Amino acid sequence: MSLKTILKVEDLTKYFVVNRSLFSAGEVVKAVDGVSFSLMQGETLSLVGESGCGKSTTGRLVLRLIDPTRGSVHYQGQDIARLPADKMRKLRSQMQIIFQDPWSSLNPRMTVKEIIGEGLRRQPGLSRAQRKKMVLDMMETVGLRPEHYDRHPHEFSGGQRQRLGVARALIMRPKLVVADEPLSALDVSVQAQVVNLLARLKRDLGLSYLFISHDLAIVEHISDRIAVMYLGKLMELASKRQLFAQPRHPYTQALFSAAPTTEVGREKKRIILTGDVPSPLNPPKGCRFHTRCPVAQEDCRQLEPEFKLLAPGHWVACHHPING
Amino acid sequence: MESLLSIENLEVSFHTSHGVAQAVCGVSYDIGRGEVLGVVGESGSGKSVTALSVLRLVPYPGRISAGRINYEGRDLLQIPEKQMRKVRGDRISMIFQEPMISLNPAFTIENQLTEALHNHRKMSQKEARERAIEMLALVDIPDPAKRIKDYPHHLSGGMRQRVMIAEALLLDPDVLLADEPTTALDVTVQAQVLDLMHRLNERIGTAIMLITHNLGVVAESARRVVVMYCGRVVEQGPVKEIFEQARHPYTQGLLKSIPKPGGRGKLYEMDGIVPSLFELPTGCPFNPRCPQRRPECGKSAPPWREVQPGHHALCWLYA
Amino acid sequence: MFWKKFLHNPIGMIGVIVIAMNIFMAAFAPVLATHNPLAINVAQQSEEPSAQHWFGTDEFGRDIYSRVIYGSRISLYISLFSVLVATFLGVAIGATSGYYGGWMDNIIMRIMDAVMSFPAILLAIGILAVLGPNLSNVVLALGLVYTPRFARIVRGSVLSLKEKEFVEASKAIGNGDAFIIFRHILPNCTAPLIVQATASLAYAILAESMLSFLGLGAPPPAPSWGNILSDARNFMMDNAMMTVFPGLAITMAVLGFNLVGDALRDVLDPRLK
Amino acid sequence: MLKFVLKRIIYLIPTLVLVAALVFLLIHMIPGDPAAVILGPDATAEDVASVRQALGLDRPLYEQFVVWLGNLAHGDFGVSIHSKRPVIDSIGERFPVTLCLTTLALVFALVVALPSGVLAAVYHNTNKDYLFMIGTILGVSVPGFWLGLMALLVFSVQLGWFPSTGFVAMWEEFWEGLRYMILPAITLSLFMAAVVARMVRSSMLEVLRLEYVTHARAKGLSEWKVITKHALKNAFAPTLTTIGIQYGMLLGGAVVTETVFSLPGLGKYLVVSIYMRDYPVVQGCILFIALVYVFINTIVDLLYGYFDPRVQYS
Repeated sequence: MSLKTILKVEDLTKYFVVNRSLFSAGEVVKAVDGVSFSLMQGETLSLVGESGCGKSTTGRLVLRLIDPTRGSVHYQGQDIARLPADKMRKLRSQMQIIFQDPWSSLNPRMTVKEIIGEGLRRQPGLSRAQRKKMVLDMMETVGLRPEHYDRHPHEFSGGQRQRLGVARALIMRPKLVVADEPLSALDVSVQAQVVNLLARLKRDLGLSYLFISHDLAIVEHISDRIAVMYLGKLMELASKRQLFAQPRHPYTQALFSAAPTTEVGREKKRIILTGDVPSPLNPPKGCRFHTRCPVAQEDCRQLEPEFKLLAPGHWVACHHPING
Repeated sequence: MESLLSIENLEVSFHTSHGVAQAVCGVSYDIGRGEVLGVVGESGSGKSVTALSVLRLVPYPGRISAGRINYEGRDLLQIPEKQMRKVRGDRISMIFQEPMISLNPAFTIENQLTEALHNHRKMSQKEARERAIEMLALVDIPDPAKRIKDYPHHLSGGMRQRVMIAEALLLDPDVLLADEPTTALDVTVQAQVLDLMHRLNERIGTAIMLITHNLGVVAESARRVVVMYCGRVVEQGPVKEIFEQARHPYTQGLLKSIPKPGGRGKLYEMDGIVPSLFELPTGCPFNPRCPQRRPECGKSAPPWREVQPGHHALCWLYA
Repeated sequence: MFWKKFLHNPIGMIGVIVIAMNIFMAAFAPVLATHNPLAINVAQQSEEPSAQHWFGTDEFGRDIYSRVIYGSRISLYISLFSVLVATFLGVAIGATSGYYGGWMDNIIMRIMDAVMSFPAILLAIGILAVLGPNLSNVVLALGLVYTPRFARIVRGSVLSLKEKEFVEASKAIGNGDAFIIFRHILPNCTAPLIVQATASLAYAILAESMLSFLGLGAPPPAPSWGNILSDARNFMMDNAMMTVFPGLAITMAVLGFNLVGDALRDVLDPRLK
Repeated sequence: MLKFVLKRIIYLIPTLVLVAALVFLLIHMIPGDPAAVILGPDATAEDVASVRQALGLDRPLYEQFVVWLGNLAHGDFGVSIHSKRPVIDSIGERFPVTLCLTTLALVFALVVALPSGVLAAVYHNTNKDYLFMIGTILGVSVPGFWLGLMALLVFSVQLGWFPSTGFVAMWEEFWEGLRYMILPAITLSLFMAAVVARMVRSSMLEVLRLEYVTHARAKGLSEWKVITKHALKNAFAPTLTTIGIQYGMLLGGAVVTETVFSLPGLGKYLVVSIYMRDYPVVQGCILFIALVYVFINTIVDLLYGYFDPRVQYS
């Protein structure tokens, strides 16, 4: 793995205004609030967290499908958060996205050839025959058969549709792929097929993944490094090995302990958090996790912890990291 | 263990404009008093339809075409509707996957909880309210006397699932059918709810039929496991044996295809996809995907055999 | 897929036949009519139906059968063109408003709400009272009155479609707004649009007959169904049969579109079946 | 709840201003000089000039609008050219007739539509349901005013059950007045009854397949209780919106129905005023009916909050 940074995200922030009307200024949802990380070439960085933590929004900000409120996204040294629209459009082919829902992510009125070939439309100097060959090649790469070429999305199963989504993204020859929960809508017996496909394509095409998921077993399998998010903020970021061997943030620890495993009978120390995830409309003051944290102290309620380096490559945002 | 509820040769079919879908095909299993039974399967395996059949609530156009459901010496499929209503919510209750949509948005929590009580017991509104508050406290809802006045949309997903559990257990039922009770919840909330269900199982002694597609949830919660595929029970046995020495190739494949802690590299891939219920393969429904397929698998239905004491599989390998 | 389903829907097929009959009637009116619909015949005033005058005659001795046949032309013309006007304006307004959002969307939708704050027929009456009754004004009035319904539907679909992941994917590929609107968004709005258009055709036929009954539609002596009924009302005591046939004609014309509309809804939006 | 009500009422203001603006602009769409149109071809130049001044037509448009809006706020709808009486007085005399007509029609429509829609949903995909669908599709296809003419012919002229001429107000002699209203109200109500019944059926069907209905059954509730309590309240919310919209159809349809049955209501007054080019009256009637409609829909929105408590907080 080369150590070239392909993506560097700094202080990335997105506030949404909701319920705005003629008579009220609305309320602010702090979906993503000052997130910083970087992604190396050929690396898989996973973003994990529970619903509403802002991981999907982060993925869309990275691709600038939505504009950030604050912060920068440096893609190969260039800040795309502030790039003019026309220049951004030229860059788009290099960064692609794979979506969660294999139903709403494909236009039901288009055929396979149109869906996969849509991105080639903007590439100059391609003949019809060349384009067709590229589409067929890509179909083969993701495991679709040539006879699927003229079919509509509704003729496919969830797993095949997800392959279609992968083909649509990869025909652009991207360097960076954001995979937004690409497995969570699939049956267990089909998930493995897509996991293997993503892993093989990464190896063959030299991709870098930002892999967004809530399924810790799959994250552990696929990632190089893992970032844990909670209510719009990063709680912990470390290599997979470090994180699973020794989580330092109480939230990471609770999250990992809560995930059920298929090992029967192993007595495991489960940390049951109290309460639900607070609303990002009104996140707690101080450390955002303090309302549910089993080791929270007075300073946690007042002061927001900094996201700092605890050990080489191991970042944590906590006043009282575990066994430090 | 004493059998409390037993399902025998249940068949449920859905008659649609596309044809007839055999959603449940000869399913038999039972649940013991106070037991936690895990029922696992992917979408279309018939696990939810089986649970709905127990309460005779299979939605249109589904029909229970054969089978028996034995409970307290009666066949629930034969008793009059009026008596069936006395069973529902009182002796056997059910909770559903989506806590967001399984509570009626138009009524308060109090209304919905006390309604269940009034329906089965003669009691004053005050008594019913007190019982409801007591139950809400039991499922760890903070400040239950106040929360009871809320509408469902005031509560978070985890809270609503607790309300559902509270309601289901109001009348100390013998069996709780829990259909994917944690699937819509976040991992940390799922852990809370599962933990709660365990405590209640131990405390009240209600047997729980835990229906889920999540193998991890079953491994950590159930004592016995039923594995379903395409409307059939393909394997059944003690949880430890199922997860450590699965006998049916489907169960084996399913377990191999989920990532293991510390594992890396290629995951085991099962061939193909879950077939449509309208076009099930002949013989064993798993045979086109089965790595150990034999000639007889595509021809006739496999036998149900005991492979170890208390551990059965539906497969030609053990004929 | 769609056609197969639609052709297997008996209700829809009955509707299609009824509409086809109506169109046939309008197209071949000169052949089907037995008399000149405007020809006055003082000798045969207010006659009962007979072999010569199948539906009888009115107070001017005009042949009601021929007038009813010709009436289908006016009814079809007005309903078709007013719905076209409404669809065109509605799609343009709804798509821009929904896709771009913001203050412009706010203002446009407020105006649409205001237009919908009038009972439809009343606003049409108002517009015609001002502009004066003639065919193109009726088209304009009904078109304007029905525009907000289309705008709302298109805007609603656009709002939900633009959140769809396939739109994001197209954006991620680098496609521009115009391409996304025409390739991804509008094609997926067609189902609700078609259903609304069919329903509006039925409404428009009813509205046209009401307007001309009030004397605000095609000016007399044009043989519109509403005009025939308006004449009939004044001579009801003499010739009751005069009222029966134009009403049946309106009912059939409306019924055709309503049946097709129902069938389309079943096929395109199975949720409501 | 109070906050919700207040919010709805504040929301009303821009709608009312826009509605007024539309009516104002409408009248100013008259091709040519409104004063000349009003007076007809025989008017002298001085007459035209004096009418122009009387109507304020010589001032800039926005100024006219502000003045007119100010007058409206004081209940001044202008003066009839024909009778020289304040428009609002004439409206006041005639509106009760229209209100009686539409209210009766509303009652008829709901009495028919609500139970039949619920039953059709309960008997979904049976012959009863098919019969219901045929009936309602006829209901939305038959022109109500034609049915009115036919009813007049059969029941008043031929059978003599109901009066065919004259008018007695219901608030003067209730039972006699009712005889004048029954045919118009029933024929007016049919369209609405059909639309609302179909809406009830489809929202019931939608609700009946939701998980909380299954949940209600799983509690052991009787089917009657499941339908009347759990399904109906939720299904009624979207129906309510339809009822509000359809009340507009009643108000619009009343214009034609009143003409057919010669009822001295607002609709007939409007039509007659159009024939006489009495534009202040036309303007006043249209505006007044629109205001009634907006008012009804605001009430509907408020009721919606009762049937679906979620909207109160969104």
